[in-house]
Amino acid sequence: MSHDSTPHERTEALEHHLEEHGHVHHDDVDAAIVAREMAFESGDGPSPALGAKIVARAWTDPEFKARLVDDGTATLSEYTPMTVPVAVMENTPDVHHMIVCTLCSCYPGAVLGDPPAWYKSFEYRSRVVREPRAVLAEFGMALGDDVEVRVVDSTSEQRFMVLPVRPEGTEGWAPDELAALVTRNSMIGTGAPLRP
Amino acid sequence: MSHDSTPHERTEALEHHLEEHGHVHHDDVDAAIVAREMAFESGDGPSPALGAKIVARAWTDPEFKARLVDDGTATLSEYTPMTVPVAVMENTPDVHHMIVCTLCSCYPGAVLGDPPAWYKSFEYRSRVVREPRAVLAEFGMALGDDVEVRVVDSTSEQRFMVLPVRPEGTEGWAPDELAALVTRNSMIGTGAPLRP
Amino acid sequence: MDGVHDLGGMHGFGGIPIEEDEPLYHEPWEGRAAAITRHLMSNTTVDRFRWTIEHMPPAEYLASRYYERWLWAAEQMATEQGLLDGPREPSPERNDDPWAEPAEPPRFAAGQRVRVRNPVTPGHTRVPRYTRRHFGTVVRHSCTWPHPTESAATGRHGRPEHVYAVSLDAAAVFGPDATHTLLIDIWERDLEDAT
Amino acid sequence: MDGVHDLGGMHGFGGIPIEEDEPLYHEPWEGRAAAITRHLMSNTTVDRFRWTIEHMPPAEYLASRYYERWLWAAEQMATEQGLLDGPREPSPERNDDPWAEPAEPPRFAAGQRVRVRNPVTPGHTRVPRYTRRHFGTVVRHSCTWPHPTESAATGRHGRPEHVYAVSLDAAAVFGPDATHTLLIDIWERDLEDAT
Repeated sequence: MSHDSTPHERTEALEHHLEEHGHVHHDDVDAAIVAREMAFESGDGPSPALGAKIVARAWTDPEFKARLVDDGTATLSEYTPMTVPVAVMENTPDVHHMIVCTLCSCYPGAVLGDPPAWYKSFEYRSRVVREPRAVLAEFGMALGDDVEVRVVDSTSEQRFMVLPVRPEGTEGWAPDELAALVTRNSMIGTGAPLRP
Repeated sequence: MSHDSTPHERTEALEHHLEEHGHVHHDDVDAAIVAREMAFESGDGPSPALGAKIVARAWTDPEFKARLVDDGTATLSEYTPMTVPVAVMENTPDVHHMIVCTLCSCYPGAVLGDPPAWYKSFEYRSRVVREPRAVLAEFGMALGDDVEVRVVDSTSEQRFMVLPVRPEGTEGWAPDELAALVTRNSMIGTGAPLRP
Repeated sequence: MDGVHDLGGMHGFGGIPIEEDEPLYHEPWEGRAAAITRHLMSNTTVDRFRWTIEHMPPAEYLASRYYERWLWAAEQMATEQGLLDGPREPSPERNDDPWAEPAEPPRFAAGQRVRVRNPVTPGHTRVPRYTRRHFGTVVRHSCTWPHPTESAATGRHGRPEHVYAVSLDAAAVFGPDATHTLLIDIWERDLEDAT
Repeated sequence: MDGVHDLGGMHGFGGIPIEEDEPLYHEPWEGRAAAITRHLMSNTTVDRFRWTIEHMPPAEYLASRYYERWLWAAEQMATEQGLLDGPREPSPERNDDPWAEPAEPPRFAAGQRVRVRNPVTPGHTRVPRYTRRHFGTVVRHSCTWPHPTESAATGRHGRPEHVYAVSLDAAAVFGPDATHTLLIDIWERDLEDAT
């Protein structure tokens, strides 16, 4: 696979060679892609919607929230298979977590599905550990000076997910109404949940 | 100057714009290039030959060598105008210096003229401070384990030049015969002077 | 491996490229390259996959789109696993379980002052340069997992080791303007006591 | 500025590209770009020229040939100095002499144990990342010269400061296999006493 051909051509060549020797099969590749996209769109499998459902339950079920924060891997495995450890970082009015992987793109994919492009970008990976508030501003978010910002770098195999603060004015809301307020960014730390 | 044009086209465009407003003149640019190449080829001005002449004198004139090592800038200014400080690092059978500029390409140009491409390469700049002996091997040079290698990184405005060890078997040689043994690499630290 | 992939704290990169409702894959080949890469990863470890990407020529890495890095590594791994020459020889059953129990109890405890070591290696390391040699405090025991340097070198998980969540003052790392806290996961062997 | 130009100790680069009897310039445009750049530098400082190069987009920097970096900076400086719009306004006489006497006597002495500080800044710094926060010994007073961060920011030399030759054990920086010594020049403000 020479490098002057396009990524499309290189992928085709690679798939062809692998298929020729029976290592992969065209249909399996198709199926894998469709499964991943279906899970993402439907919200059953790994997707922001699954994450939102879990956050909403944590907001309304203190016992579940305690287990979630104490042992994310075990608690999350009730919803989705855990191939690597996952920790849930609880935000409070005084502490705001932001997740990054400066070395590559580690992300809580088992829960949230594939990461957004910006999460994998050199801009985010290089700047958030050094100037988190400047990065937050680019996401249109500002925190009070009294809020402690904790930037979590996914340097081991463990992935991280943020449990955002429940928005005010949502007393008595049902979980699925609450889930609608939970944005993907709020589970990474680059945004707050929507306000009612 | 858009970046999809070649460096040649961009240089032409830049020169044209500058000339148009009287900031540079075609002939001055030509003259500057010729002067630099002449100095380099002839060995009068900044060039490896000038460096070799200075090394040869140091090998044969202890008083000069002492001044050279003690205050390179003042002593070298007898040969060539000093626009920045220059220090001369004396090699001995026990201590071998290697010069680099990991941040850009600082080099004792007032004495040796423009640096070789390898000196400015990312390969040399990244590796010599970490694995000098491996780099030396690629230049075909091996040092005894008992020799202390000192890698000098030109991190201030001061430039550095190596005073290599005088080859054995050159007793009684005249300076210009000695100068013929002094290679450019031996004045940077990536080679030894030629043997008689 | 201290390569250009180790981006934490680097200057020179611009605004965050935020895309509204972006697709999972921006072009069809991305999905296919990702699926193929995941298949190839099953014959080795994710650590070796990452280490392979780290060997991308620096300029190529920094000019690449995300899945171009996966594609580059997939080509390397397919070659390395001999899958481009002929049918696969049956590889022995894997028994390198990353969830197994570590051999030793944890050496460090929550609240302990520790220091991040400086594991310079051409091999794979998960200790980013910006954290090296800094003092921190163990926040808690994070998890246990095989050490990445071995997993990358051998393509198999070694015996799991303890991993600790360590907090660093960002001011010590990035200067007085940095008022936040950094939380990093560090394997036991990459930490030393600093009480 | 901690950019990709700060290459000391980085992995990922291959064999040294040694050329036998190479020409001064590999293509005519290189000589012209160099001459033009030297002319533009006379209106500012070499520090600002270097800092300008450091702003090259990282992938472009690492894919560039040497004089392409000069060309990139020359374009920036010509624009910045307003030389592309019209004739030059007479700029005031320069009196920023880098050879002037520093204001203070040296603070550090040969043999003194010192520590390299960690001057993280988007501005121009000459303290390579691999040296940061390491302990060393002052070998001698190197020279006096204006500090590069100001010279780059203002385009004029500030008042000269003392610069010291400091030796570091490479083993502390790059691990036990490194048995050599590193000699670096560090401005007084970028050093702290560590006796």
